[in-house]
Amino acid sequence: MIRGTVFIASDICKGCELCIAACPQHSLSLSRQINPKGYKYAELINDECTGCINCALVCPDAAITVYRQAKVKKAV
Amino acid sequence: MIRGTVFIASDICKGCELCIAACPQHSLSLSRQINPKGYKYAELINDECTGCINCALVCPDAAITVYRQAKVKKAV
Amino acid sequence: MENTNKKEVRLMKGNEALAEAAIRAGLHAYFGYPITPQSEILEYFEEQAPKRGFTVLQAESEVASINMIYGAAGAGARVMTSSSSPGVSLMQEGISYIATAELPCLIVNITRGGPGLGTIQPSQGDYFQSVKGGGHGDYKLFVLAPSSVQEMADFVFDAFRVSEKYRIPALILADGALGQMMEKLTLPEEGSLPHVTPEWGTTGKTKDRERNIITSLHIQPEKMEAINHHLQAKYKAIEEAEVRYEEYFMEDAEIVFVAFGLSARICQKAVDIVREKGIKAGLIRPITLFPFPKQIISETANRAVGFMVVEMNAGQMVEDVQLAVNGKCPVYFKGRMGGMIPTPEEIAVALEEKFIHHEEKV
Amino acid sequence: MENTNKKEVRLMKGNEALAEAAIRAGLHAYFGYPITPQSEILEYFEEQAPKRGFTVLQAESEVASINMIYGAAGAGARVMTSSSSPGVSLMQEGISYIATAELPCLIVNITRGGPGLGTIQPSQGDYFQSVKGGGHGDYKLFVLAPSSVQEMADFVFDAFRVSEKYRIPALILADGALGQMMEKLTLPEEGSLPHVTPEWGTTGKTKDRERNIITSLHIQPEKMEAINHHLQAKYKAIEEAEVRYEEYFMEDAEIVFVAFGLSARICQKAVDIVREKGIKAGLIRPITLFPFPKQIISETANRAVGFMVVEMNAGQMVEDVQLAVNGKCPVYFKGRMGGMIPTPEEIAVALEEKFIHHEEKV
Amino acid sequence: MIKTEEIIVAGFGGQGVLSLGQVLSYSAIIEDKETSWMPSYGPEMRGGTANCVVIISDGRISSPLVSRYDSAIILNQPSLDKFESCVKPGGFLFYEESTIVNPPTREDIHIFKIAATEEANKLNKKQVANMIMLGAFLEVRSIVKLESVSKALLKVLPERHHHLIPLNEKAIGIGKEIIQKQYQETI
Amino acid sequence: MIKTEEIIVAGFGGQGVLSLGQVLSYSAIIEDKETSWMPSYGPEMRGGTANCVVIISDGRISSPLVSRYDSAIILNQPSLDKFESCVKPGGFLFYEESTIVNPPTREDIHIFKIAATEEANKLNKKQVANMIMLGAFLEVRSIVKLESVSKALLKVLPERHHHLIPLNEKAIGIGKEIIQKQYQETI
Amino acid sequence: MEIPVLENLEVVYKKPETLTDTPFHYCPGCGHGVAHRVLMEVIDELGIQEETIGVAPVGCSVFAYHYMNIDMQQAAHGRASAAATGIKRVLPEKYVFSYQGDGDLAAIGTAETIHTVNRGENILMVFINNAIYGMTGGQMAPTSLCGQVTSTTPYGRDPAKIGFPLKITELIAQLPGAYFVARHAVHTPNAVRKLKKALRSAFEYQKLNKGTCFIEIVSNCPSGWKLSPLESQKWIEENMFPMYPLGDIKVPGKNITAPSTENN
Amino acid sequence: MEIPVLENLEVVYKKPETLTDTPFHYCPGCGHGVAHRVLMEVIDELGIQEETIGVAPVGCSVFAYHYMNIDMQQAAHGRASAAATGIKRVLPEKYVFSYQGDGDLAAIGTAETIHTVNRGENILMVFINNAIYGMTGGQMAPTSLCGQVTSTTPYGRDPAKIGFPLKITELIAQLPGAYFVARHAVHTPNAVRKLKKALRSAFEYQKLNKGTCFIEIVSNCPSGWKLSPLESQKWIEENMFPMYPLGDIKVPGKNITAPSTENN
Ligand SMILES: Cc1ncc(C[n+]2csc(CCOP(=O)(O)OP(=O)(O)O)c2C)c(N)n1
Ligand SMILES: Cc1ncc(C[n+]2csc(CCOP(=O)(O)OP(=O)(O)O)c2C)c(N)n1
Ligand code: SF4
Ligand code: SF4
Ligand code: SF4
Ligand code: SF4
Ligand code: SF4
Ligand code: SF4
Ligand SMILES: [Mg+2]
Ligand SMILES: [Mg+2]
Repeated sequence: MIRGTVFIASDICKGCELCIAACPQHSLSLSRQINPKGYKYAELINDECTGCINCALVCPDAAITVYRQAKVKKAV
Repeated sequence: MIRGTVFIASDICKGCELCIAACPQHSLSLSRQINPKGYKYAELINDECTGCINCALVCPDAAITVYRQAKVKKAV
Repeated sequence: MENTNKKEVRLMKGNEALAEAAIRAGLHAYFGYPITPQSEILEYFEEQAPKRGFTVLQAESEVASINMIYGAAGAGARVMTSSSSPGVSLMQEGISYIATAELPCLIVNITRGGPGLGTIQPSQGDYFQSVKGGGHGDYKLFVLAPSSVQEMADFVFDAFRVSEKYRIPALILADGALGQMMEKLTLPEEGSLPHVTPEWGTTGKTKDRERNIITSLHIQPEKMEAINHHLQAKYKAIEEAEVRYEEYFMEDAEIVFVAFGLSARICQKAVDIVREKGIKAGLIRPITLFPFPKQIISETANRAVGFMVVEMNAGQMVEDVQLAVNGKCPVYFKGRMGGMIPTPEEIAVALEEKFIHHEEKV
Repeated sequence: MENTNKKEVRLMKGNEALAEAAIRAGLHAYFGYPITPQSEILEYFEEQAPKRGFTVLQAESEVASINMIYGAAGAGARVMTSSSSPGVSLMQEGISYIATAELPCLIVNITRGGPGLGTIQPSQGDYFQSVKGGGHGDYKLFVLAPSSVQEMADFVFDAFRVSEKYRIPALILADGALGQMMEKLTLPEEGSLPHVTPEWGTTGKTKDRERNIITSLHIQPEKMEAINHHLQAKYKAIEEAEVRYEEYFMEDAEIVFVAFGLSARICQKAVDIVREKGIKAGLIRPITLFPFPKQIISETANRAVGFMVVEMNAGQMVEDVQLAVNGKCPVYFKGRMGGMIPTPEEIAVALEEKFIHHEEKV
Repeated sequence: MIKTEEIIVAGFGGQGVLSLGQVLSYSAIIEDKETSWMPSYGPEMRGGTANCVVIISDGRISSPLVSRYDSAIILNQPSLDKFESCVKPGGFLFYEESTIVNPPTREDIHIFKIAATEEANKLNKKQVANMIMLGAFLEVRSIVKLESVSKALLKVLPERHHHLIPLNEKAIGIGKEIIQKQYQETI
Repeated sequence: MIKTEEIIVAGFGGQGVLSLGQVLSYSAIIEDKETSWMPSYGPEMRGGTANCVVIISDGRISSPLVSRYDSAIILNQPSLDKFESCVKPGGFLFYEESTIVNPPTREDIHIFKIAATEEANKLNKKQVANMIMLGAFLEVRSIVKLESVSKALLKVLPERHHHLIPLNEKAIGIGKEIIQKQYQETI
Repeated sequence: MEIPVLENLEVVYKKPETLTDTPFHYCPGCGHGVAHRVLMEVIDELGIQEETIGVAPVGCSVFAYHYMNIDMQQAAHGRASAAATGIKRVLPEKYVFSYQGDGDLAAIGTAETIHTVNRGENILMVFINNAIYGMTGGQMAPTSLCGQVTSTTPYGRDPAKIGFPLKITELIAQLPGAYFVARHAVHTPNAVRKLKKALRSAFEYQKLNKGTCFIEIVSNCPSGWKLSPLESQKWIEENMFPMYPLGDIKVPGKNITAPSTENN
Repeated sequence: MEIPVLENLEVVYKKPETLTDTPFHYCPGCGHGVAHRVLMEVIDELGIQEETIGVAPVGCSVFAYHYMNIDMQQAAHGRASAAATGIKRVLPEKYVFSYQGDGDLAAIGTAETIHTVNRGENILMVFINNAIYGMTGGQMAPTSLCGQVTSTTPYGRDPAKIGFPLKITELIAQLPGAYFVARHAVHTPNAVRKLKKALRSAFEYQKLNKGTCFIEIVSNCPSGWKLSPLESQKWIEENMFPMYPLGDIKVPGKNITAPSTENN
């Protein structure tokens, strides 16, 4: 399985939950805490992320960066 | 044949000739003289008019009144 | 807030008070387009219309609204529109038409900070547009400047009354603060402003009269000049009969504030402040911007030390004050722009600077 | 008349002279909508564009034209539009935006008799709209009033020069007679007005600079007030540096006509007429309406017996004259409206009535 | 004193009254005079009345619109009705004969009747009636030289009509002759 | 002298700051006082800051907008940052505890910390946090009577929410209690 | 002219009562005159002179109110349908129509046109398409044909620069608010007869409160086209009709505009 | 939040360079943000930041220029396409796009919209249809659905009073000037992918000078609709899509608008 992860800018996030709904891995959830703008923000909650970028595509605040594990190159 | 005739208000007529073109009986023509507005005007030139009202329908200046011979009623 | 009891004291937004008053004044139809800070007017009407039996239509633009008003007013109905600065700019052609066709109606401008798209904060930057004529040609509107929520309601009645009496479009010019703020008010009584369908309205040409025509076109300049003379005569009559203003501490005032709308309220406080320091200040508040209270200002100029005009703009009404004062004493100006509201304190300071410390004349 | 030789004396309509001058001034684009009495401007451009290499587009309305101008001027091009009174009223929102976004451009108003649809005859009824601001908020245009076909051409260059120097929209205000009449003129030389694409234009954000933004929106009132202060400072600079006027028989004049545009020419003749009767009359002709030649009028007021303002309207510039005179001597007004042009004789009579037979002051 | 001639040319649209005026104005320019040409149209869309006021002067022209004229060149009845009274006493009125039912009646001005349409029809080009009127006018009021008029025609007529210049010049000549003949007759 | 209280109520949109102000204003009307309520919104579309200035006075109110306040009722950090300095010396500042990370620091004003959100959550109705703040404020600044506030609630709340009035009144009571407790503690 | 001596003559055609005696100011052969007359004939025949309010545009027909003996308003350029909306909304029982040219209705007034129809205002909109701005001296209109020479397209309308002729009638017919949409002409007696029938239907439909009736009249502008009236009629047939074919475009009952995208 | 420790991580998605770091002022969950971002992604990928000029409307996206790191203009309400026309006509080699809401583009700006497309201006028009006036506080837009409650239709939009939702996209697709017309959405990852492809094509087409590209984005306005962002997505699917189905409406090569009346 492809492994990935996301970075969510918690100060930018407005807690709309759209990423949460879009994540096929159910890897996202809202924080308990609020950010300086008064919003709960999205957080990664498990290791199932595949780096599919779905969450980032629907994020209205461009708050998500997605990383994927590079295919390890065979040593020459 | 139905007999008809027309009255053309020569002071109103602008000599556009549209009635002339519309008359199936070729009964209309432009005058030689001009009216106070400086236009030659349409005139009835023969007795062939059937009172078909074509000329009146296309006259842009509502200058034409059309008459038709009433069917003579039988004396009772 | 759907209770329409008479004489009840209410807390209402200026915009809503104005709309409610218009319904009580027997409005037949409202046409308008949303814009901050006055969208509540349209919204209030939309909410009330089915219950109160008048017509309201959200137009596709301000250009459409003002021309719908033209049509409806021309048909003899009591009608109004409202907008805010940029939207009112779009109405200028239509307003010029309405003024020339002599159609009574009410236009409300709840102004915001300009120019351009500007801000949505309150401003008085549309004075010139309202009284000099933002549209083309020589025409006037009957312009009322309320300065409280109570007046936002009351002046609707005055506006319709004068508008219909003289066949002149009326304009209520109020800054966004007056539209947005809530104050207590007693609503005017419903139905106290009778309306008769005017005999000139295009309601269908009955056999007993000639056809009615609403137009502002008179291709013969002689005719158009006659129309203009007629309009000017009417404006003169209005200048003679319909001027309104308010005075505050004017009995012994030496230094005179002139301000309208919200600025006038702030100046009132400034008068209090400087009076405490022993400065004999007073306030003349023009209520009608056209007709402008020239005479009282001119007369006051005979005895005053000077004037201080306060506006939430770069200096517009100050010209009308100067015209009335006509050099008899100095006229200074203090303004804030772009949606900023002056404080009584800064006005008091400005006055002292000019009249006590004598800084240069604007 | 397609010959574009330099320095050749030609007989041209004012509208065509203006259009030809604009091409010679290096116009990049024209956007406009037909309206009498100025449609020849658009028509001339359409005819010349393919041969002379500039852009011309017939817009779907005046609202569209002024906003096309906004876009094109914002992109750094030298652009213009033209219309007549009702069409210019429709542009008021756009003009307020352009003024606030500080876009140089030229707007031409070949006025007709208003208000409303009015007539197509010449008038000066749009003075207030032009100089006080028909749109919302505090803004100014650089307003030039030509009074001959020669000036219809020449002033295009001045308009672009000042407009680009200060980033202020320029307006040429001329009545329909100036647009329609033919006079002899010498056309300005092609290419004598260099144009540099401004660094603020939205031409594409290159790597070496920040992005350029054209806007008139500043939602924070503090910011919007700062914008306003900046605009006002600019207007003041223009008032100091760009005032233009013309004098006629002013050396010893006791009675002073003030008139602009066509009216000024008629007043010139009136000066001749009354001078023959021994009346020491003269004429001050404001060429720039904003900035208004206050100072010369104010100074003249120190020694003059009085002023007589002549306009083809109900009295608009007269207010600016009164403001400049500030009570130092009487200011009278003589106007014709709705497309009527006064004759030199009637003006002479009016002057005698006021100053020789002393009838009441307006 | 500055010499100024204020002329009104009036008739139906399409009779060439505006271009008659333009030829006059351009001729003045060629002679380095000051000139203005101001058109005016009736409320009709087309075919209604049209006129232009032409001023030719040695000095600066103040108002391009005047209400009294030194000369009037009239090509139809409504224009005659409107402008006859506007000719200055001692002034000149030229009218096209065939279009006028009620001729002018003033006695304090010089009146000339020209059969321009008729003569133009003889030339098979009724459009040049206006030039016949111009010729007649210039014969009486020689405010510009004929050679200037020829040069002016080059400017006023679009290039594609330049082949018609000789015909126009001929028409002007006819107009002049009509007047000459009238003078001779009155002698 | 005329007694006037100038109050700012500020927080995020949605926290009920505007209706808190309206209840205050309406209460004043019920007591026949003069009042004005002036809202202001931040540039954000929603969820941004919002505030209202409420003035209650025995006399005519001149400017409905002032820049110094007798009291401030603050429901979020940005508003605290903005308005702390605007409280008049000797004035009163009430702030909602859970939303404030950096508490106020001024020493020349009276400061009250209220755990309104927490208490509202206990009522299972976080929307009434604003009424808890109101209760706290009124306990300190009793410019209007509680019974007026109850009547005001009837006016301000739309009819469909009238069943919530007891809850709102309860919340006001809780706010008052919080202050009473703080006083007791400080005693 | 004398009436030839015929016995038992009865009038079979005379100008409608509801047309005033003021002669039209239109150019010789201009279709506006016919359109005016037919409109008034219909009002006469329906007997609704007292109940009808018309709105004149800015365009050659700006003076329509001089000729139509009914209550009328003259609206700002492009805004006739907005003014008509204002009238109809306060006088819903009356018949209201607007009368506009192609510049008025399809250029500056496009927004008002689209939204009036989209609202389904219960009015009749009469649209005179003569492919030119007549009043201002023959400038290009949105409906001017490709290649058509006008005073603002001296080299012919170039669609690459200014787009193709705008078929606004087909466009508004798509709107659910449009109840009856048809294109007619006035160049032949038969065309006039058909137009009259359509106008009559339109007024009758107005009673039903079902939406906007919109009738385009393909007309001529001999002056703007620089053709004689007769030539202009030929030009209509040869050039206008291929672009603007006559006939019903939307008739009640047959709704061409489903609220889906079926037009794709 | 920390990035979980994974080896050999490479960025597979990050916000585009051409988006500034200024946080959006939009409400939580508002589609404007996605639309902005995708637009800038396309500009990044095509490498045309230096050659692109955008025009922001009046509406919630009035501040688009705060976020898009390109030269931009803010146009008057409804006039973005007129301003874009002005820009494109003087800078024909540059890429120009306008970005407008439904009030801006389909109410006050209707005339400019129709005529910009009819001229076939070589620009991209991006049209955000959220069936409401977001910025001014949730009033009815021309595209609001029947029965939709807004602050100016407190009893639901009543087509009998104010007409049916205006499908302006289908309308302008009829115009020959429209080269590429499509309707997309931003509510799911796949929708966003498709939108991005369409925007990319639109910019590519702009080089061909073939006419206007017009992309409607069906979006949401949680605040105006008084729904949570998630509810608003559901509302889009259940209520918006039946009226505004997604997909290509006009694609190059397949001209749906013949110069005849084939749409009847
Ligand atoms: C605001 C405004 N812009 C422009 C005009 C000038 N104008 C008058 S009529 C007209 C167009 C007329 O064309 P159309 O609507 O096709 O009517 P037609 O004359 O062809 O019947 C224009 C542009 C005006 N009067 N007002
Ligand atoms: C001339 C003018 N009229 C009205 C307004 C007020 N106004 C601002 S945005 C807007 C509508 C916004 O709706 P939309 O275009 O759908 O954009 P959204 O906010 O939904 O994205 C209105 C009416 C204005 N600024 N200018
Ligand atoms: S990248 Fe895909 S799997 Fe990972 S959090 Fe985002 S949506 Fe879920
Ligand atoms: S989509 Fe973006 S803004 Fe919304 S919750 Fe997820 S990260 Fe936050
Ligand atoms: S009525 Fe018929 S036949 Fe008689 S003149 Fe007219 S068209 Fe000819
Ligand atoms: S159609 Fe009418 S106007 Fe034309 S020539 Fe015949 S009668 Fe005269
Ligand atoms: S200009 Fe054209 S439309 Fe106007 S009246 Fe003349 S022919 Fe008719
Ligand atoms: S009001 Fe609506 S459109 Fe505007 S930002 Fe908020 S959610 Fe988006
Ligand atoms: Mg037309
Ligand atoms: Mg929207």
